[in-house]
Amino acid sequence: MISMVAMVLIGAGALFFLAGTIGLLRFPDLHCQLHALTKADGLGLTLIGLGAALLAGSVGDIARIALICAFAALSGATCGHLIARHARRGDAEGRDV
Amino acid sequence: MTTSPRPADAARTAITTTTQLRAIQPSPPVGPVERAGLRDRLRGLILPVALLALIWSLLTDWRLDAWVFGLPALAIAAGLLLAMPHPRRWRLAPVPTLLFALWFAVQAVRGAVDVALRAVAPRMPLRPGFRSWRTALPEGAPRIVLANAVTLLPGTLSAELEGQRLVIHVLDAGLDHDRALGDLESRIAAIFAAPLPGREVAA
Amino acid sequence: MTPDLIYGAAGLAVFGIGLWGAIALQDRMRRLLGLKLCSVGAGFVLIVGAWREPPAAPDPVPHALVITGIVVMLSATAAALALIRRLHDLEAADDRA
Amino acid sequence: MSEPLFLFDLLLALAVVAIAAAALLVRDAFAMIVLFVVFGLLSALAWVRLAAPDVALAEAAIGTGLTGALLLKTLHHLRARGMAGWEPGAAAPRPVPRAVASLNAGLTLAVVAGLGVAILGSPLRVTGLEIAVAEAMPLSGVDNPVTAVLLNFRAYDTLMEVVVLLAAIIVVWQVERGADAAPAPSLGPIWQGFARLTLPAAAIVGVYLLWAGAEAPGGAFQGGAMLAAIGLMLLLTGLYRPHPDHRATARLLFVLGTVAFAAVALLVAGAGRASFEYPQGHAKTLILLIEGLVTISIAVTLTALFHGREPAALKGELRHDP
Repeated sequence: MISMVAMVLIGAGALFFLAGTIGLLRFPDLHCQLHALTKADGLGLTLIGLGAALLAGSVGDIARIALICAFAALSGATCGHLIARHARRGDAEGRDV
Repeated sequence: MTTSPRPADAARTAITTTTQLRAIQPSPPVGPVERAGLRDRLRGLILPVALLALIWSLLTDWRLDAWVFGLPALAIAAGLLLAMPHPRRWRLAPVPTLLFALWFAVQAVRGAVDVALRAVAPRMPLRPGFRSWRTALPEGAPRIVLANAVTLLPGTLSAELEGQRLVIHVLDAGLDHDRALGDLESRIAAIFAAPLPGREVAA
Repeated sequence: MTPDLIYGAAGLAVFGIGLWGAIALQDRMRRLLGLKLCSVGAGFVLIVGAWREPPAAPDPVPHALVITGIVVMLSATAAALALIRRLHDLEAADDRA
Repeated sequence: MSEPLFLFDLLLALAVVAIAAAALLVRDAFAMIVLFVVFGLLSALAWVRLAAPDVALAEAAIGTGLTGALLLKTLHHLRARGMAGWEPGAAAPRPVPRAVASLNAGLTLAVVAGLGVAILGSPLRVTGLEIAVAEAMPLSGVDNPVTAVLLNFRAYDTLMEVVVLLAAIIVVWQVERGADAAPAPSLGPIWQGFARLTLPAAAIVGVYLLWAGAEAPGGAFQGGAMLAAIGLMLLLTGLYRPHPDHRATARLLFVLGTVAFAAVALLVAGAGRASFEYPQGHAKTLILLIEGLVTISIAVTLTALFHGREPAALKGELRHDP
């Protein structure tokens, strides 16, 4: 039963990764692509992490998975911000010249 | 910055440099720690170091012999914390924090579903644009939490945080984001027990 | 087709691509990247050689050799990149003179 | 087709080969580096599949992460000084005579064909040294066979590896001298909040990787690479600025690992044993001591390799630049 739930979670996570990748390929500009990457892939990783935590054997493993998910979400948001900031500043400079 | 200052691009280079200078100004100065502040800073280390010690124990399955390496690791981490410019310390209100975490989890799922549906929809409903938001939150951790939370909310992505001004990229410029942003802001203010004076929306 | 055959062939192909890049390309950084690809390809072959059918544990000695190789390759890359930067600075100085 | 992961293996292997080719052929140098990083991460994934997690960690952290950072730094250096051929959309390189190009291709094909015959001709999946390693494991002092090989059975290799790293930093410091005047980029308040949370945790994880190497995947090189990543962040954000006065300390830290390693070997040899035949019961202590000091050296050396220039005062020193 638990492994069934875990499989469903991991499958849903993979679907979000797929949707994020489709967004990366289809969206017209860099900022929209960042939306797809930060949000969809972040949730995808969290779902896969939840599924893996259900299958994990020990508290230590679950803690490790939780740490990975937390830091991945944090760095996803931060990297998204930094890339968007850099791209926006580059655009602004291009317009000024 | 990977711009390429060819001779022809001298003007562009000059602009890059001024942007950098302007950007460097507001960052807090990194200097020697004053004696009076040192005790306060050391006290500020207690909670982070305790948290890191907990992480170390979890990683090593509470084994005691691991502390031979755990203590140097904590020393490095504490040194890094001391070396970084220190922000103001905030006291978190427990109940609003918990409420925010639950609300935020739901919003993050909604945001991911929203962008996933937009990505796979045949017509791809996008009306991207930038908006500016003047935040009433105090400087430091509350604003950083705001900017990072905005990125995971449905349809919004923080693109710049400069003083009070938060520039947001939105997927659908036709939607009313002001209400969602105001809601988010008051929730974050509750976490940090920060007073929120009357806010206004910038153009 | 077992994993060792598949990845062995992939490693050989990566090695070949890297070797071709190192001798046929003109750009210095690309040549260096070709050598790096050679080292990864060799790593593939060694790791495939160490692999055993799942219940059995792999041979750790090639693994240790590949780790050593990765660190040595990084050292060589760092030195080569320093030389590339220096060469370029000297060429730029010549052009100005 | 009996393998359940057959399709996964096939797709991953094809992706690795295709991205390797694309990285060499793509026009834009920045895209080249990005593709190289993707290539390295996919290779690491394949190595996890082949039951080599230690190697995959080392490849991801050192072979891909730090190498990618070095490549990006060099690209930034070249572009900042306007090197022709490095601008996006630059002219194609000079054409090569067809005879030379075909000679190159033929030579490569011949070498690869020879290697292929050699590999296919050698028996696959025969027993190698794993039996010998498994028998000696109880004596090694650690429970991870890869660490046992690296720091006990074949410790000579590892000592020489640390020396190679030392040689690399000597070369880089000799080739490039002078203070780095480039201003640190300003990354804004979001970045500072991120660094406050992440860098201390990265220190904990780096040391954990070192400690875990005794019984699980990890070790001095993986942990050292993680700590070096913190050093890179400190350099990039200007939180740490190299100064000529720091050179003595830096040199001391560069040689610390090598000296400790060699000293243990000499002391053990002085007690009438072979150089790396650690005394019974002290193997684990000695290995962890060596690993700890080697990790410090690796972290500092890798950070210095990224920084590149020796932080030297330019006055009174020989400079070839006009």
